[in-house]
Amino acid sequence: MRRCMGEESVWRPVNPALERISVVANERLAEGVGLVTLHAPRAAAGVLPGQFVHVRISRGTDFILRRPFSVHRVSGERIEILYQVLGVGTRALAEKVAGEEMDLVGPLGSGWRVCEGTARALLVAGGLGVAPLGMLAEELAGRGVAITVAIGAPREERVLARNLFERVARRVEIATDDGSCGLRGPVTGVCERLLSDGSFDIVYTCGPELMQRKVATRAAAVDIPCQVSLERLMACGIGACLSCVVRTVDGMKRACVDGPVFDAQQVLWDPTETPPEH
Amino acid sequence: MRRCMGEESVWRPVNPALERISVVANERLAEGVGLVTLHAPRAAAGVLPGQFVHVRISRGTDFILRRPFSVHRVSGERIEILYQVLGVGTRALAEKVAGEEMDLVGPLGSGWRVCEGTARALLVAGGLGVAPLGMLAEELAGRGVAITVAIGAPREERVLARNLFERVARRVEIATDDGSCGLRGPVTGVCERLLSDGSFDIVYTCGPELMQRKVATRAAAVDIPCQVSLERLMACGIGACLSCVVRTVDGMKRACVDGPVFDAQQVLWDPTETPPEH
Amino acid sequence: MTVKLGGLELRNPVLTASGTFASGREFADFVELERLGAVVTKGVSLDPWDGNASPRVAETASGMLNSIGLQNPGVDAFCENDLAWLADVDVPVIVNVSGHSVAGYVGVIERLERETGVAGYEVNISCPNVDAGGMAFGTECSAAAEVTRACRVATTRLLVVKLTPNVTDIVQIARAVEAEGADALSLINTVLGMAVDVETFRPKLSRVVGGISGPAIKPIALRMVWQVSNAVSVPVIGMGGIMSADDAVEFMLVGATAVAVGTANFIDPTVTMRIVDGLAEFCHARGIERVSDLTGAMKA
Amino acid sequence: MTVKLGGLELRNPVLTASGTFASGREFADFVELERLGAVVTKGVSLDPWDGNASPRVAETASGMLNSIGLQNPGVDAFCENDLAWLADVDVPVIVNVSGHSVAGYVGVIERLERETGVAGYEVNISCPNVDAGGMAFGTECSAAAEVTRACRVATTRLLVVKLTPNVTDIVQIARAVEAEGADALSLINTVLGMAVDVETFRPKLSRVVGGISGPAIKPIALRMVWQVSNAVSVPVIGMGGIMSADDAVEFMLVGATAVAVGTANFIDPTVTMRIVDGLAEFCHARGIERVSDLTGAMKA
Ligand SMILES: Cc1cc2nc3c(=O)[nH]c(=O)nc-3n(C[C@H](O)[C@H](O)[C@H](O)COP(=O)(O)OP(=O)(O)OC[C@H]3O[C@@H](n4cnc5c(N)ncnc54)[C@H](O)[C@@H]3O)c2cc1C
Ligand SMILES: Cc1cc2nc3c(=O)[nH]c(=O)nc-3n(C[C@H](O)[C@H](O)[C@H](O)COP(=O)(O)OP(=O)(O)OC[C@H]3O[C@@H](n4cnc5c(N)ncnc54)[C@H](O)[C@@H]3O)c2cc1C
Ligand SMILES: Cc1cc2nc3c(=O)[nH]c(=O)nc-3n(C[C@H](O)[C@H](O)[C@H](O)COP(=O)(O)O)c2cc1C
Ligand SMILES: Cc1cc2nc3c(=O)[nH]c(=O)nc-3n(C[C@H](O)[C@H](O)[C@H](O)COP(=O)(O)O)c2cc1C
Ligand code: FES
Ligand code: FES
Repeated sequence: MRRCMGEESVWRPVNPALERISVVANERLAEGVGLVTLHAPRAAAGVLPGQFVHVRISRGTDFILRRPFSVHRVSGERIEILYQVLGVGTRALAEKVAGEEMDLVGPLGSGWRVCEGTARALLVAGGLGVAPLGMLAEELAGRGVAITVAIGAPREERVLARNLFERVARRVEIATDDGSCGLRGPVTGVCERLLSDGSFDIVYTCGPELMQRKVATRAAAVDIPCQVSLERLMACGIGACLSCVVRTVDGMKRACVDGPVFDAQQVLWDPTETPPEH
Repeated sequence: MRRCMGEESVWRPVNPALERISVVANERLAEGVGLVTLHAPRAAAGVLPGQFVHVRISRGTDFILRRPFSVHRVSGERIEILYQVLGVGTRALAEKVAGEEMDLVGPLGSGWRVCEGTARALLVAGGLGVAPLGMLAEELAGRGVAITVAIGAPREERVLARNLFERVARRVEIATDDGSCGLRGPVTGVCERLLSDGSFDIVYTCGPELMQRKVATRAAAVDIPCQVSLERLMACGIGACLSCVVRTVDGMKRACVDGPVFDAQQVLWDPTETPPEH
Repeated sequence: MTVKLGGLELRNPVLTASGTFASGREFADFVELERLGAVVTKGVSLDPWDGNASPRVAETASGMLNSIGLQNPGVDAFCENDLAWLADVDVPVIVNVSGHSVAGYVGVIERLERETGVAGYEVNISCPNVDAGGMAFGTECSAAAEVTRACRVATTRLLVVKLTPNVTDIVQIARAVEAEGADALSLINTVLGMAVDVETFRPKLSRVVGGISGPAIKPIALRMVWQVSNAVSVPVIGMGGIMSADDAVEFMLVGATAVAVGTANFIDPTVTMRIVDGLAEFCHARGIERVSDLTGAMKA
Repeated sequence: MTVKLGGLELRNPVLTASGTFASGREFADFVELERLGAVVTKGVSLDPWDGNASPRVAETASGMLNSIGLQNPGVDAFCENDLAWLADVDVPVIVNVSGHSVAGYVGVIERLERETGVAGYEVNISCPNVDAGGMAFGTECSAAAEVTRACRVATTRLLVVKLTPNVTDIVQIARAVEAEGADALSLINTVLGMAVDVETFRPKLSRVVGGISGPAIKPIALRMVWQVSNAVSVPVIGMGGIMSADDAVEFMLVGATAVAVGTANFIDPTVTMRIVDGLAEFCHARGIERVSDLTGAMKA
């Protein structure tokens, strides 16, 4: 393994706070997928790529916990969240209209680490995994890093944030399960080819855990550092409840404060998941 | 006691149903008091004066029970509800905007009984007690009954539905606690004077229970039948849960199906309340 | 959609929870009673009971408290009014039985044995005020066993015993009741709770404490149905906070043979019909042939 | 706003509930720790515990389930990291103590007796897996008494014992614990529950059952605080679903001397400050001079 392990990231996080926010716009992108733009000046000013915000969607007691969402993009005093409707919380989020108020706790978590000298980065996203990679791509491009992006999705309609990536990346490759856009097949295949073709300083990946694990395995095989972003059920989001633990070579870590971004080699993948074929 | 006891009312109720409704308008009338207009064609077509609807204000589980509200007025396919903000449910109701959907169970309850031959009626309302009397006044006026109305309120701002009553009643008397409108003092004083001055076939009253009890006592003293409308905490609203019981000379009755309107003499008033001075 | 409770075959596993559905008449405008698995009636005692003073209900987060106190007109009036009305409805009737003493329970059953149109009994051994040393019958194995034994002698009809969740170990009680010949177990009854009005400093219920029902108690109910159905071989009727077909499925997955819907009837009087339809759809969408295949199908 | 817990005078009655506030450090961005009545730390055991497999939490109606399993780095690491950090904060620290055995509890206390900066202990006798015959210490009077006795011998500092609600009669346990010299009682710990995912047929917690916390359990907690505070003479720390100052008032009215805020910290990390301020306002608006006048002030 070469660069950027254990080294300091070029970015420094700010302290989190409780912030009142309001909905600026809430747009349906595809069946069950939306993009909500929030007026959240404090978070917008301080959030780093890969960090998340913990949003209180409902003020009632019908569901009481906050919901964690990566910040997909920042523009001015606004943050954008790309979300998938899964259950009661995201359904309620999808129903929010402009003007409605909520609050968030954030910015939270470690975010992606970028080291001095990074010149070529590969971003691999599966499904909603594009969410935390959007801001990363923009920030990396701003620093002059050459970016290649591989996006996987079930079908064309679900290829998200394509415009954003095409704007800032040198190359965008797409894979869909049904072949309706780009290559047919899993994005891990594309990733493998890119890794063997090109040379990268770092791989950043987010998506289903099994996919991330496969990407990490491929990166390790060609000796390139890889950062993954892990999702866990989170109650507090600030390190207090221990609901979000991740087994690592350094012991139990909390996804909300020690992650969600981890160096792939640190992670002891869940033994109950099927291991990736090599 | 003379007329209209035990006799059949001129009105016949329809069966209740679960009905989807939507908010047409929601207007603030005074501090903590509002009037919401609902599109509820089935209830509007069938509801009788004094009946109520059981509204599911929230679909979440933050508060789960329906809230009972008298139908204040009907116009076309719409019903109007006059409400006072007291707790979580009425606060949520006050926040509803045009277009929002809810559902109701209704029309429910017995409603005011009006007998053939009723010519002169006295309506006595305390505070929000005007709510179930609005529709009654309009319907009685439509039948050519001469109506006198006495309204009590804490202060002028809280004298509700005055226009409605002035439109249909022969005479409207007002009493406020602070004298900012009409007479200073309780509406029961006005009621007593009206009962001794004029002659009525029936007294209909709604308001705080102690006030209704006093009105009933005054009516009994001059031997005029009196109907009261009692409020109870209601879970089901349809007679199944026994949460809304009222002690009567005929045993335990359910306010939701046997009432909310009762002949005053039937009611065994709550012994823990201070009895009215005579 | 059929399920078996002891010797009784039910059209489907959706029952009404006692005390939340009266005897069905009040729901006739909202529910096709014939489409229910069974109607479980409100609690009936030998003599009329007045119930408790008002207020008898209070709302809590995702639930409600009640202290109705088993108000009922007594078993004779019940036969005259409720059973007579139900005679014209093609649905199994399970009568919920209350008592202040063992003799009280047995007396109700003996009176009802003279009536047709009763498919079985649900013996409520979780009323808070009975004469067994101030303790409810349902919180002590020996008392629970005694009531069950006496009721079992009194009838060959379906005998369901309804358990209280307010115990350290519901499995012990369940086993004791099963050993005395109960054909099925119902659980859970309400959870003891209270609430206070911070404006008036008064308890929200006139009797101070009452029983919590509704979605708030669902996780407790599921846990107990799971524990009990793993420990006994008689069928379990699961209840506590069921609001939807998904909730009913949850109860069946942890081991319930049938479910009962309580507080939800107050919120949506048509809810039992939605659950009957929803269960069928749930199974259909997943290729599950018999709804009874859901019972105990949780992958632990 | 001061209240007394045994020999300890607290600035105000608002504490943090163990396991929901870590040792306070994670809340430093949101809370002025010095404005709390006390910090009650997460549970600490003699040796490091790994806790349970994921998923460890699930949401339920007005509440949540957790099966964290008392993951902690052991008492030595706790002293080095947490206590050292807390040494600079002017707030009483009550350490929540876990154990698999009586010796385990005592061992933690003995180790902590060597440290300054510990105002007292909250002994958690309601962890579901201990070696007392598979039963939690908190569900049997004799076991509860035994742990209390041993801990009492080990310290003269404030000794609080934390009770479980999963019992038939919490008053018995409370009395047994009081008799062995506990200075105060904390209640309630979480209520045992479970939840199932109807899509996957799997339990939502990897350990199947877990503890329910949050507003859903408030009526249960209030009832138990009321029962216990009427039966013992030591002060009671009330908890279970407190989300607001009004909720805290409710607990004090039924008899709590102090309150602890748990799950609400996850929903609003600043909630304890809102409650401290809200309690003061509540009393001020009603001309109540001392917040302690609220304790037991319910008009029954
Ligand atoms: C750090 C972090 C960042 C995230 N960023 C995004 C994002 O940018 N966009 C997005 O759409 N989603 C994101 N998620 C996932 C998102 O938080 C969950 O989808 C959401 O909380 C589900 O809430 P719900 O009420 O709709 O679903 P629920 O009804 O709570 O659950 C529905 C299903 O989703 C699963 N689920 C619930 N919460 C999570 C969770 N935190 N992580 C994984 N699975 C979960 C449940 O196990 C269940 O199977 C992120 C999660 C984490 C931890
Ligand atoms: C048949 C009937 C007709 C009614 N008509 C009207 C109406 O037209 N307009 C109107 O504003 N209100 C009416 N009410 C009262 C109304 O239902 C309650 O004010 C409302 O349910 C309170 O809900 P909440 O969530 O705001 O208050 P909660 O938070 O539930 O309670 C706040 C306070 O109000 C009291 N309260 C709650 N429900 C009732 C109730 N059903 N009856 C009396 N007190 C209650 C509580 O005890 C508490 O003190 C009627 C009640 C009944 C029974
Ligand atoms: C208002 C009310 C009255 C009840 N009456 C009885 C009763 O008479 N007999 C009985 O066994 N259970 C009674 N119960 C308990 C219910 O049958 C059921 O066990 C409990 O409410 C849990 O189910 P739920 O959450 O679906 O309501 C009553 C419950 C409520 C809410
Ligand atoms: C995530 C979590 C972890 C907990 N850990 C502990 C613990 O370590 N020791 C303990 O005594 N109680 C623990 N509890 C119980 C709480 O301290 C409290 O008694 C309970 O959650 C009820 O309060 P609440 O509803 O305000 O959360 C924990 C609760 C939660 C939700
Ligand atoms: S979500 Fe609470 S520790 Fe991570
Ligand atoms: S509200 Fe249920 S019987 Fe009246």
